[in-house]
Amino acid sequence: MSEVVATKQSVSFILDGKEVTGYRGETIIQVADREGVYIPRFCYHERLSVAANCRMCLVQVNDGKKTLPACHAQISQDMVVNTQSSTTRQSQQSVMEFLLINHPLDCPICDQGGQCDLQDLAMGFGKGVSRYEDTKRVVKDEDLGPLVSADMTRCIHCTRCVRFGTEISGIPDLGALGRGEDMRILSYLKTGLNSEVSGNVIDLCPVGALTSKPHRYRGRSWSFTNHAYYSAHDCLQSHVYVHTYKNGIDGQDAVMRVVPRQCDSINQIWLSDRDRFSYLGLQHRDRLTHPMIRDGKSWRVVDWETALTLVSEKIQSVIKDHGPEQIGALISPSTSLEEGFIGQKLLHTLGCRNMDYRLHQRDTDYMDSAVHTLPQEFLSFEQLDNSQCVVLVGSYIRHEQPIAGLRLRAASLKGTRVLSINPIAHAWNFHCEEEVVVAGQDFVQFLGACVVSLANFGAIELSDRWRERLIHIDSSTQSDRFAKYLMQSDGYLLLGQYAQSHPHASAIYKLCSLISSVTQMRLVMMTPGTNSTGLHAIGYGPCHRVDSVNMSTGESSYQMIDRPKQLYLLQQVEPEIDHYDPALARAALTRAQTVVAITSFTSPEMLEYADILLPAAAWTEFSGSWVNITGEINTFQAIKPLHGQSKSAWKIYRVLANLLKCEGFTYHDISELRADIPLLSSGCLDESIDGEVDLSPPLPRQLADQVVGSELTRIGELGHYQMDTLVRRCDPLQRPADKVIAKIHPDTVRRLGFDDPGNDVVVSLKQGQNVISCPLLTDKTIAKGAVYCPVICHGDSQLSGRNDAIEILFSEDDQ
Amino acid sequence: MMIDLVSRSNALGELKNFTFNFGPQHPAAHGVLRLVVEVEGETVVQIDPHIGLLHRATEKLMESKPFNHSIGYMDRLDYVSILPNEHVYVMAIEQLLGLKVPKRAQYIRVMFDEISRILNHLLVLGSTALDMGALTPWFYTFREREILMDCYEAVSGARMHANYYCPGGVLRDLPNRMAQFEESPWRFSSEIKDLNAPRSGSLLDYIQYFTDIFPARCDEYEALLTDNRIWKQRTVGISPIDADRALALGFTGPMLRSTGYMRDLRVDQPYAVYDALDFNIALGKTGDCYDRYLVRVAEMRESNRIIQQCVDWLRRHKGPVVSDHPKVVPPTRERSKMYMEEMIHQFKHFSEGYSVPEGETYAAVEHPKGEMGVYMVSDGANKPYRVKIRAAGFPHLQALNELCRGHMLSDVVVILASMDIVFGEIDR
Amino acid sequence: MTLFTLMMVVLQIGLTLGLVLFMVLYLILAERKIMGYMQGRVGPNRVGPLGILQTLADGIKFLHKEIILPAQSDYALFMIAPMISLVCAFVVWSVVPIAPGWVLADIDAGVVFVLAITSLGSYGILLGGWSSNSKYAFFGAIRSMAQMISYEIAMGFSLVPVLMVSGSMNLTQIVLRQSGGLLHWYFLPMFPIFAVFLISAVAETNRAPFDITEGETEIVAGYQVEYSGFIFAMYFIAEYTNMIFVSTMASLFFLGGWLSPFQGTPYFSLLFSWVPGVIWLLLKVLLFLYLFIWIRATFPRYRYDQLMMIGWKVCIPVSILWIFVVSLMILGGIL
Amino acid sequence: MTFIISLVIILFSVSWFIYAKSNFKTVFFTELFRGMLLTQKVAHRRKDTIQYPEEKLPRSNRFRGLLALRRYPNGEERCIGCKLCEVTCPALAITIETQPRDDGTRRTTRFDIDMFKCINCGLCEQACPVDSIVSTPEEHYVVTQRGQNIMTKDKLLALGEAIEPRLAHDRKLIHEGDG
Repeated sequence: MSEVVATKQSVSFILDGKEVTGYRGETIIQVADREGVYIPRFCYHERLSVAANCRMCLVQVNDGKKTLPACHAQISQDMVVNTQSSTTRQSQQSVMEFLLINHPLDCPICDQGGQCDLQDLAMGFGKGVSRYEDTKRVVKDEDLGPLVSADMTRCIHCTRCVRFGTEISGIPDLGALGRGEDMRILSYLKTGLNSEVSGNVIDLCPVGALTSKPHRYRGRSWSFTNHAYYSAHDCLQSHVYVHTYKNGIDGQDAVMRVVPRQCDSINQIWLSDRDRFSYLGLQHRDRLTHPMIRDGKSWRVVDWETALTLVSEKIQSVIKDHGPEQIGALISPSTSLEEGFIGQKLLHTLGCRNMDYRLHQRDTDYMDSAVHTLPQEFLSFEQLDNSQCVVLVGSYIRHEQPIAGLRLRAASLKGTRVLSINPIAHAWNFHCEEEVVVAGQDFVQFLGACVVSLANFGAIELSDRWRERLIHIDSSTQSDRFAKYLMQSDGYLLLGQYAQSHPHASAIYKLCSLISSVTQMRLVMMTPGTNSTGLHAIGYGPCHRVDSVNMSTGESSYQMIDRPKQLYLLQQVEPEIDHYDPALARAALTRAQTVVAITSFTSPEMLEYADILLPAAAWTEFSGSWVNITGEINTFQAIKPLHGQSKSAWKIYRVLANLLKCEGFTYHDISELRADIPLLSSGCLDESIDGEVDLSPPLPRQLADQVVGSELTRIGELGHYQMDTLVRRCDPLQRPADKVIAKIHPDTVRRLGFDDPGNDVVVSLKQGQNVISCPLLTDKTIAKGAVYCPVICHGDSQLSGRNDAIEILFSEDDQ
Repeated sequence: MMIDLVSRSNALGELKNFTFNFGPQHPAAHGVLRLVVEVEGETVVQIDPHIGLLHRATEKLMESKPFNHSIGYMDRLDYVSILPNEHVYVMAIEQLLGLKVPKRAQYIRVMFDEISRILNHLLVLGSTALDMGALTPWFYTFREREILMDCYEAVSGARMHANYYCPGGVLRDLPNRMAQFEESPWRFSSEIKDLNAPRSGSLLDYIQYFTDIFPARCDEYEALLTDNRIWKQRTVGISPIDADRALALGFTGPMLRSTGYMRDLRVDQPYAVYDALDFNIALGKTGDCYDRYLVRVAEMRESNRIIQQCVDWLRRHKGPVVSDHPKVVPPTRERSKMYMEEMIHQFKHFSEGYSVPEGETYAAVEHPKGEMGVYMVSDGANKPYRVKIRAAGFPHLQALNELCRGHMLSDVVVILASMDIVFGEIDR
Repeated sequence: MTLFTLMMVVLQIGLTLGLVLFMVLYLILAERKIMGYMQGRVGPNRVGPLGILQTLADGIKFLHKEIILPAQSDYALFMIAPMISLVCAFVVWSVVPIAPGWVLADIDAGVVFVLAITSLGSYGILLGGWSSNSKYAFFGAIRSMAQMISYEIAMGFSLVPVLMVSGSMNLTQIVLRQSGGLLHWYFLPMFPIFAVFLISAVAETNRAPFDITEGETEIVAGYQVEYSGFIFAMYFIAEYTNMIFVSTMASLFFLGGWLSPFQGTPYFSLLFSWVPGVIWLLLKVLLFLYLFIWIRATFPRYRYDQLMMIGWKVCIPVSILWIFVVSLMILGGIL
Repeated sequence: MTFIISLVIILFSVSWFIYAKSNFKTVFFTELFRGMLLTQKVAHRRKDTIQYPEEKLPRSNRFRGLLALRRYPNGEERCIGCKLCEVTCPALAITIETQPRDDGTRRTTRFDIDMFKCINCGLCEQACPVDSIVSTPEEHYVVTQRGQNIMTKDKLLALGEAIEPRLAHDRKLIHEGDG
């Protein structure tokens, strides 16, 4: 993020007696870093702007008496830079001495000890002997929230954290107040850190002023073992290092912390809080350690053999009594390729086609018609950086893929125009060129309007079928503006969580595909979970291509719940939250004869509906492969011993297959399994994404008719710290704000015929038979005609479909 | 003829030499040596030493730890003469760092090196006699070793594994007072007073006391052994070796000097302050066990003289005992609690250690057993890239077969004892 | 033989054995204490006052210890061997007079009996070493046999002049022939023989510096390496019994047995006339025992071949030579 | 006859005398007697035996025995869980787990020293920034059951409390350069 844009005019100069070449506009430290000459620094960071306020990087230039900050001084032809001269050394020592004057003698209790830049540079460049006798400054600490702990007495005012807030995350939580001795770093509004990437200041802080609060006082960097791994909470699969500690917690190997692993194509050096802190859930009390089976109302711990034998008996009896179509499998979109493959193979062998990982989607037709074909392109952050326009369709990218949000912000700062079509006017941390806030029932219409506008501008020649369907949709000024951007620029259409879980996702997808096919915009679905792309690529799902012509179809996740089955197989999911229609899912599961859950965690609800619980390896405990949104296949090894008696899910499937006497399940280790997966053995995704998406699917005759016959639709967002079983159990990430609160636009209230009810009103929300009551806030960011009510499991009462129609019932007193 | 031979061997069975294991648990194996001895009657035909039973991968361990953590491992190499082991290791680090060691520290080091030499030779003497069935010299030598171990303890806090030298000098200065015997129901108070008399002053006084009585104590060992006909019959002419062969086998120390070859690193390449001290080197003639014994006794008397000179010097000169290089030597406890720089250096010194400039070096000292060397390669990190230890005893043990062949089983014990084998350093 | 005489004999045997065992008990303690003193330490001093119950405690400990039978050893021989040693060590005492008439069996061929039984005792060691099925024990047994045979000869030869001079093989007679004071004892005219006898005695009892059969730093413990518990204690007791026995023999043969050294000296003989002969004998025995311990505390051990050399090349020639010298002395009437 | 015998004896004696004079030592075992004299002499000297346990060898106050954890005079444990001793321990004998205590200070929840691994090198004591872990003069400890080799935090603190006066005294002496 250097402010100085390097031009490509080369400049040569002498660095420590060696002639080196840089480009005009580069600073000394940039060239020195490239040449392998280390210049000490605190405030300088290659991804942040230059502040030059720590003065640690002073170097002697042209034998002058006065030394220059290497992070700020630009190179010039034939200058002589000396990083080793006595003058340089002296200034480094003096700066070091000043920096340490006010530093408390905290090393022994400071979590940064051992990985602290201040220590390292004091060792390498300081004098080693102190002369300062006076009192030291003490700064009162501030509560920065549950993730980052502040010990501001240790702060050396490098302002890296401040610059991160203003430049990278775009959420300036922290700032510097005061000057000189009185300068303090604090959060302006005493609100703590609220950004979804706030943990990065821990990495940036060169001293121990900002440290990880969950990790506080729990270990030393030197005693950890460093493992390369991938984070599991979004489709980016950020590269991370997982630090484990032998005998760390209660004598067991434990994950002590997660830090980013540099990867320029994905997360650069950043990491979202979700990825950084979700490891805390691994030790949660909900963790399942033993196989358990239901014994009437109570649960009994059994051994694996008993549990799996029981499962196989149940499956056989269901097949015998009701046929294999009475089995349904719901798995997490984060399931690895190996597990997905073997699970699918087992179900196919049993004759069952009901399997799905798209729990959050109701309308999956567009994907089912494209089996073995990825219905989208891959995202390339390099292209994103250079694209002219990005359209967010139903996506709150900041929460859904925080790192992608950072990259998008970086791109927008470089000139990319961002447009958004969302049911909520989100708090973007970048400039949003055009923002359309429409409720669910108008969502498809607006996209249709864009197509109409495009057609009006002549960018697209609509076929008769399309024309027929768009006949009642008119272009608006907004859709015209959108269409102009779409026509003129190249970039991405990003389909987010809302767009995918919209009841008419197929329509949205078709329209976007249409737009994408006639413009330079590439359509990318920001899939939920970690491995949706991969699971789709290996053909996991209800539709299975038997040969090039015939397709055998089962039921999708929504259908499986809609038409209850006798036996459900759950893997790492809690349908009472994860499913599109939680209430329906819960009812179906409760009614089912048998529910087998392969899971790492239990929940009270699961203990009610499940019959057999099989403990599965959680994140960091299993080996596997994932495909991320950029099309990379990330294969990884388990780095932590299994918790309790849990087993890798693929092994559970394999033993189950053996017990069911299925052929072809002789895998002894995961490498044999991998050899069986075409995607992994070829290591290439290209083949499977070949082929055209059929753009003429059955859509309703008139898109305008798709409006759900209700005045209100729900925006049933699944919170970004709720989106999988592990994150849900990371206590520090769960904030009070995640309580159920319904929000509504004040105009909507008025339109419903009520006065603005204020903020403290408790209302009843009703979807079909399901009613809940919760406080209602009025919020102008919510689209008119929509009620924001997030998906949270709260006891017995639960709402139904996430984005379906909803009724709002004010209690009698208020009317 | 052929047929005859075959039939004879059939009649008698195949004639084979008697083979048995000497060790690894054997009273005279000096640790965990296992010798596979092949004898004809009692005459040794072949000896095959099997080593490695005490292997602790010291060199590898050193490569996995910061420099200053490994000093304690050096103690455990030759655990009979501890401080010279440390000396050679810290010397290697100092050479790589180019660190200057204060004079007083060097005198202390030399003094304790020589104390270790006496400790070592006393043990060899006692154990050689013990191996030959003379029980008493063992107790006499241990009587004196006790005094020296007290010196070890007084200065470092441990009677054996001192961990006392550090790069840049020694950890602490010599103590000004010695621990005293306490009243006990077993002794009269006058007796306690007698016992405490030599301990009433500083450590230097106590060492002085030792050097005063030690020559007479040497006479006692010699009265028991040197002229004793049984001792002489057991040692004279046992495993003689000439200088050339000894050199070829890599002998050093008393093993080499007993052949009459003059080689002593204290004179040949003086380190520390040996060039400022006056002492003689004892040489033997035939290189047999008796000469080795005589050389060692003479060396002890010379060491005693060196210690006297060191005590003398140390009494007259005060000063720092450790270099003031802040990056290598940890700060004092008081300063590290008061000042930030020192705090950081204390923290980093004990957690990460210090980085030693890239380079390689070989340091060697005249260890009581011979030339003890450390070859150290640093790649600029805080851990050595490679440490190779030249243990003096290793080449000696290699020659065991050659030295023992033709002698009797009882001589094997004597030869082994006279070689002064310690498995800590051989197996490493 | 009446019942009374039988009982008396049994009583006498019991008394003798008891006395010997008592002496063994305290010889062991004395050895440890004296050696300790000579090595600048105090020896056992914790069990009982001044440690006087130490050996008893050790004995009880041995009784409690497990007897470990080595695999593939000859169990019967392994158990019998220490018994042979112990029985032989006790049986010889039957002919030993401790005062005129105080003897269990005053037989005329006492010396022959002694020589025969002590030779038999070495079978215990041989069998023990052989049956252990251990290489070290085997070495010990071989060494022991060679040593026993060599020194039996030297010892036998060294007794010949004594028999010549005394003209009897009855031990009581041999002592009585020496009566007449210190100068009449045989050690003076037969000093080299006396020395040879002492050396042989040390060697016969496997004491330092001739303890090559045990050679604990070479062959670990020789023939007894595999023995533990009370069968080990049997060897131990036998060894110390033998030690006392050879000391008694030396006193009887060369130092006039129970005779007072002041016999025939005016005044002194009167002065010490009240001292019973047993005390004199005891004093002489203790003298030898102390010498044994003292030597052990001072000298290294000889090598096997050196030991044989001393036996064959020094002791036997000297004793043969002195047979001639003594003959000459007898011829010359000096004796 | 008597004459001849006397002559033989005299001749024998003379030749013996001549031989013995030149080989005095060999013949009369003088060097052996010297040795025996020495051992006899030593037997009369004062003995070097220390009557343990009633008396003990003098222990230097630098002695590095069993490790202990100290407390401040006000009863607060000194250890702040900085883990410097753990990292500096060459034998990896120390295992520490830390957590914030309720008052927000950094404290250990587990402080185990495996006495089987400890090599008594004293580095932990040198490393400790708060004089918490110390080598005590306590050299006598026995382990009779599996697991007793682990000195837990409670045991270490108890030992420190038991001998705190001596520890404080020794530290004062060392501080004054007198120890």
